[in-house]
Amino acid sequence: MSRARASELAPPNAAPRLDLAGLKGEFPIFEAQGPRFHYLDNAATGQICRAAAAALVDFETRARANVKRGVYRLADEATQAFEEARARIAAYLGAREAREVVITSGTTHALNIAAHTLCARLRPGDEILLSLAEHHANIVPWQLAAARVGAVIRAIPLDAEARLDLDRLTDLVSRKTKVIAVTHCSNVTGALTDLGRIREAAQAVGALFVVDGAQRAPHGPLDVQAMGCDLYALSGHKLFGATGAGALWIRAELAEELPPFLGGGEMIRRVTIERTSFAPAPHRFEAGTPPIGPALAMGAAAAWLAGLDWQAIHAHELALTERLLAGLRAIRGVRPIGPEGLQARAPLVSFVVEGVHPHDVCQLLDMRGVCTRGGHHCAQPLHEALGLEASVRASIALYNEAEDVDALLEGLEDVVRRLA
Amino acid sequence: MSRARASELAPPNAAPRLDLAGLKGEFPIFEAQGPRFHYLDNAATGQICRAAAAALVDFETRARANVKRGVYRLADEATQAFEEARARIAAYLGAREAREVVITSGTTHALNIAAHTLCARLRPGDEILLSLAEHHANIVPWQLAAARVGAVIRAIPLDAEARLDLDRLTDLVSRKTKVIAVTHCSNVTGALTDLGRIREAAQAVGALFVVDGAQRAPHGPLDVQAMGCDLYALSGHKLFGATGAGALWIRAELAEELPPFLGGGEMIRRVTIERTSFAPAPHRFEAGTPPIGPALAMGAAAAWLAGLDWQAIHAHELALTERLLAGLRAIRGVRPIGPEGLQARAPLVSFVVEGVHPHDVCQLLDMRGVCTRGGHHCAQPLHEALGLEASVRASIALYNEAEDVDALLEGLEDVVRRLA
Amino acid sequence: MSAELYDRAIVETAKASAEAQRLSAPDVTVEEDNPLCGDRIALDLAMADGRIAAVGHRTRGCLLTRAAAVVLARRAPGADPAELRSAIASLRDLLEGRNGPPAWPELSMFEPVRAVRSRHDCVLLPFRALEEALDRLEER
Amino acid sequence: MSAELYDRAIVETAKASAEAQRLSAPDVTVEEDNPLCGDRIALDLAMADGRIAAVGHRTRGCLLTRAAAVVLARRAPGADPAELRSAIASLRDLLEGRNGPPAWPELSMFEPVRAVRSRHDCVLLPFRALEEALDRLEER
Ligand SMILES: Cc1ncc(COP(=O)(O)O)c(C=O)c1O
Ligand SMILES: Cc1ncc(COP(=O)(O)O)c(C=O)c1O
Repeated sequence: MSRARASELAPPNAAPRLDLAGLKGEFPIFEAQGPRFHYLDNAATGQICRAAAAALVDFETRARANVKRGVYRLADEATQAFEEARARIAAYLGAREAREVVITSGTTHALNIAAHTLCARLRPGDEILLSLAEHHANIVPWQLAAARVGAVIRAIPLDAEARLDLDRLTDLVSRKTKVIAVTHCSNVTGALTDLGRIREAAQAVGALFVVDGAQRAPHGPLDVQAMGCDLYALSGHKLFGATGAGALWIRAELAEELPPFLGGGEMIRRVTIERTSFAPAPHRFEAGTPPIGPALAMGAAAAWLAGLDWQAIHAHELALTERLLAGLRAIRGVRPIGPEGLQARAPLVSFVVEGVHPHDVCQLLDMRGVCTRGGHHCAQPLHEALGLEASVRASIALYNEAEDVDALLEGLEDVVRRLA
Repeated sequence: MSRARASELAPPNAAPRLDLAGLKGEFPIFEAQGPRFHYLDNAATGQICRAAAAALVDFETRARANVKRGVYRLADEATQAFEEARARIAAYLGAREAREVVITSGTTHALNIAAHTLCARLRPGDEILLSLAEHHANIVPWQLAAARVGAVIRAIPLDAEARLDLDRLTDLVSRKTKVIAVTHCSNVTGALTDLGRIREAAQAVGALFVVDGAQRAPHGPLDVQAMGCDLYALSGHKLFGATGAGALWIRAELAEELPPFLGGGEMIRRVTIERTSFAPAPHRFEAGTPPIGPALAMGAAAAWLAGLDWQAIHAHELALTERLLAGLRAIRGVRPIGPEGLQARAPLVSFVVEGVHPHDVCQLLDMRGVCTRGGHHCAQPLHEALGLEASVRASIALYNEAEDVDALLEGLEDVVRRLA
Repeated sequence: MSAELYDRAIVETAKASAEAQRLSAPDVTVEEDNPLCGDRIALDLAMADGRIAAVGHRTRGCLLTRAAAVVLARRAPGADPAELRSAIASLRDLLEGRNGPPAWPELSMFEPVRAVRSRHDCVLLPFRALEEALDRLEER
Repeated sequence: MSAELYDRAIVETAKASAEAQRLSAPDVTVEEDNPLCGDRIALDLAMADGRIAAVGHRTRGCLLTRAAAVVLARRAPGADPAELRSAIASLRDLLEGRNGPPAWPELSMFEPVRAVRSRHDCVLLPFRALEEALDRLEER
């Protein structure tokens, strides 16, 4: 039986003690959805934590005012809360200063800012280096921006485990390389990128280094300074905040030199019909009324997350991943893709079921309350590189339990029995 | 006394009966903030209505899943709810089809899409016609996009009442004019634009017609078809929804021809590192995870608003505006700007207090729980045209009462006494 | 509902899609994909005397898409464009829960899909291809 | 807090800004604006023997900005750059609620502003201009 085997692999003592029931109690959805709810689609969106929900509801229903300009008490408090949220995100990211954090509507918006503002400085023939493991959010904005300036996009290929093949960096990186933009964690394979090697390659040629942190951010506080990147993007809804907000960290020295992206209120210094001058960063990149409630939720989530025992959570997440991987391998016709082991991976596994379409797998799993995602996960180049059209993904968050994994595995056995 | 005079001007029978207490009860903030809370900053952000708050909280805390791709029940329901929100916005706008509505993060984002996608088709020397009454959100995106293609921006000047001087249209509109983008309602003067005349001018030369509806939308359902515009932008947070969402209506025939703006997930058909093809509208314009909760809130607000008695609300809002205008004129040193009367105006009045800085006015009004906004209101060209640097704005919504206006007027008398 | 969705009828019908053939000399060929999931059908029609003489297809997709393609390929031969258009409309009605029974009885197997909106497009994909093929024939 | 914010001291001090003059031969002139509200100061400094010999300014702004400019213009003459920098720091501390009394007693009138974060920049505007002026003098 797959379950038995998986639990042998994750002995109870491997992880520091984690109060899982308490942790799960911090996420209102589990009470609402009841016990037969096995949410394993965390890479698409995480569930909101109580701290974030409280910040959101409080602001939207009890204390709403627009930010940045009002002087009455409510507006002043809203502005302070918004700046506090910025500071909390900055702290979670290990940023030196709060003003390095731009509030966006999500990772996609953040990466569009990055692509647009960095490409504004490129010349025809300059190169942007991505990877085949990127989410479309870290491909399409670069294509659109590169096309405008005549820059060329290249991509780091994948190795046998579907990781970025960093041995190819020496061929791929040259003086022409002006930007390297890669994911910190693949949303399909869970592979974590060795950012240190890329930073070295970027620094050697003076390229700017952009990291898509959407999938890494929910797995513990970060240290952008140690990473040595120049921009870092993340989404609030994947970080157990609300939908509607995200952030882009831009190294302070760099931010001051970059042109704005969206135009509108709050990002200007002076506007005439002929000409506009722009406010300093981060405001320059925050046009219009920001997603205030969602930003406060993201800040509250980050602050709450920062106080957790990440050693224990990390062990817990990896134990579940091990259980999942072992269980998948034990089912005939099921094939996990991506890294084999637990080294340098987030708790996220995609797989194919021989002869069964991913959507049919997901639909049948849903019968058991198991929520997974089937499709290309907005990563068509990665799937193409693996010779696949689509896959099924199970992604784990801090609140998942062994029962969630087991429900998935039992469901898969049923799928194989019925359809394969 | 200003109050007495103002109430004479608004006889109790002028308006159809409106259950104001009931209406106010639909907005949770008033319970939270208590009686000494006179919120007159509705043009900056409206307060959330119960229907919107319920939709937001329900989704975020009890039923969250990402939209557009998942097949499990929760994801399917989220997608249905999101599409229902789109349909509700479409209905509020009088759009022919739900797919004409693009969900954005706000009016600013919507107008940036509009500017980018329309300017992609322009050639050097082509003209974009704005007006001096525009919010920066309807100026700066056009400047940025026009600069890329070498298009020229012109602006309709203001008449003596600070309305768009439409007699100048004949000089300003020519075969070179490819886009006319104007506000439906000035966020400084409350003046409503005569869209019919502009539509005629646009149609005569085949220009596309964009309307910034941010300030008009909160004052009752719309009919974009009758207006004859091609694109219409609005913000959910001003429409008594949540912060973080807005919408851009694009006429169906037009939407299919336009290039995308932001790149990312959900807006593509096929992505390779070399080349991407895009999904049909509205998805083409919706890159990444949308602000799902805020969009549901906006949809719920629109549906709730659509069921109200707008004849009664309109009369109520205008009676308050009349009371406000009369009261302001009765205070020495206070000068309202913009249209004199109630014709073609939204319930919004800006004014200056001779010799007193707007921020000082607002700060002193805050002592009495009166929330107003001081500054250029993101409309520097309008202020410049009026020879002002800044003004104080009081903006009324359906839930405001005579007491709110009176508290403002009493506070102003005090301001004048102390500082003028 | 997911349980019924994979009842024997759909599973068995879908399996038959493996044997589907393309036509060697079609009058019209349409390739249609589902932009949200990448599933794809190539549909061939051969005409004779204003009716469908033969249908060929290659379908890559989920069980629902494949079962729908198989039903279409079985039922279309012999029908004229008007009959086909009314079959398409009746399938749409079935998914939306409108009107009476579908034009072809086998389409009833898709009734459980009604509740799962995100899968409507799976069932409709072959029929969208058919619609496009009929449009092209008409344009000639 | 708003009430105290407009106590007599601030109002009276601000009024004096109307009489402010620009210098005819400054050693340095800085124009600084508050991007969020458009308020603006033009600040002139004349130096003698490493100390401020005279201060001129034209300030367009709210009462807080104008009162701050007046205090600065009264207190700066005779001070050396180090004293001025510590006055600026003490004003920042006062607004943040840190440390002891401010370097210049008059700065205490801005204590009620502490609670209204959005107005800190109003008080600081003339001092940011001063800081910039000192930076420029040093760069020479
Ligand atoms: C006329 C007008 N247009 C555009 C906007 C921008 O709206 P948002 O800040 O919600 O993007 C506003 C809001 O202040 C406005 O009043
Ligand atoms: C690696 C990665 N990058 C970017 C994104 C886009 O995030 P969002 O949809 O929140 O903008 C995602 C989310 O799916 C992701 O997994």
